[in-house]
Amino acid sequence: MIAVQSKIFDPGAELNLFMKGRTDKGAVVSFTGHVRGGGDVTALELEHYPGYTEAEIEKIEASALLKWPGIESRIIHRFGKLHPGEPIVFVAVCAAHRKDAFEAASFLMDYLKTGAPFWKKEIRAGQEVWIEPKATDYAARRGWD
Amino acid sequence: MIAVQSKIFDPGAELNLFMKGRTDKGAVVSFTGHVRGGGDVTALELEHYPGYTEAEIEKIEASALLKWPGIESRIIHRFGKLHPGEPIVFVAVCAAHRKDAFEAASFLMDYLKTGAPFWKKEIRAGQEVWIEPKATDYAARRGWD
Amino acid sequence: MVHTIAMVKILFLGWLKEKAGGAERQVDLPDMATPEELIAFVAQGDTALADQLAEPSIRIIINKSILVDKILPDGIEEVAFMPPLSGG
Amino acid sequence: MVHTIAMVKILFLGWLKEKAGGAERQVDLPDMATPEELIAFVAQGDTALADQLAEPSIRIIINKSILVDKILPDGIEEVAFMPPLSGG
Repeated sequence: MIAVQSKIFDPGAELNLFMKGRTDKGAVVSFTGHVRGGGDVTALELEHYPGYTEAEIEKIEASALLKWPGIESRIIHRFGKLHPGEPIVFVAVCAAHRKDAFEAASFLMDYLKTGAPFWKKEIRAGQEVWIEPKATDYAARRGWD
Repeated sequence: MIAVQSKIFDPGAELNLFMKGRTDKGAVVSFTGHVRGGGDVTALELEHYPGYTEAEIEKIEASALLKWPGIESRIIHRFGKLHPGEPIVFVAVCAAHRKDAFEAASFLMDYLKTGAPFWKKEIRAGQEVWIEPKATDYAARRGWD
Repeated sequence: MVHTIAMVKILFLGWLKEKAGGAERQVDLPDMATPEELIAFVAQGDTALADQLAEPSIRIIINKSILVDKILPDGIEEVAFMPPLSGG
Repeated sequence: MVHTIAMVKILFLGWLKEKAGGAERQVDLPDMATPEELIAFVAQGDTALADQLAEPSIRIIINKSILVDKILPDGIEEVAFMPPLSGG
């Protein structure tokens, strides 16, 4: 199940909500990505393409469900203006075995990092810089081929 | 930081507490293990050796901090009588890069699964069965050597 | 074949909006066959923009599906020009 | 060498408590040199228990540290017999 939203979310509440009433799959892995603080970036601006972005993320989720049958997953991704410390992305996977949960969550993040249709700019000291995935992100994705 | 406790905990609240005030490390991975439900196991009973169990878990945590410098981690492990659906173990790792957070959390779980001094019995239909780590748990641990 | 003109939404995603002077336009799109014709029509004589839109790194999305053919589909309602993703 | 007797806590962890008939005992432990002597003393003539405690899979923990030597350390305050872990 996916959500693409501008609204801030609460990672802990999302983790608990995801697991509510699920006693059959004992292993849960979550990933939360936050806007890094401490540097000179004052904000991040994420643009998405409504309809297309959701559809592409659903394809990524579907390929994880195919690769690790029996898992369930939750993906939340924000767009709009985000500030240091705020959560951007949340991925949770539950599975009967922890290996599947770890692998599928890691796979989802590697694919989102390179394949989710977002365009991102950093605002630093009034200057705007459009950013692209890093070489390490592409390498991480190729690791699953 | 570790806690070995009989008291139930709230995974979402622990995840948020762990990240509170941390804006320098943007990537957080959590693992929660729950007592599996749906089978004939009515309860799990975990015994620990106070003092020794904590010290051994601290050694496991220390080896992760050495292997992935700069990460921070939180480990909570319960003992006593646990019922289906309840959380047993919680591991959270935050890092500057998601790869480190995923790997360190997975490493911690693989080592806890085989090396944490707990003795566990399943109570099924009034019968008590002592359990040992599975072959897959030992294989997962060897994967890090 | 009857030539028709359709009201179509054109979107410039990411930094392309800065090159195109806007994120979104409504245009009366005449019937056309190829992506090259589409780009020429959209650029309206702005050759820098036309060259930019024709670069292989720019994907064309029609009705929310990536265009992989060299021929435009029928029933175009929305066209988006998509620069390389930043990723999630 | 002066022989002393110390009040020592003996723990049987996990399923060993079922073999030993209890999880914990306090004993007056006389001075002794080897794990074999310790096991014989603790088993108090119960040869099945003595054999069980002597198995290589059973670790002896003295003052919360695993005994790796074939000689007992000085200053024993607590001895735990530890069967294979179930893990976390």
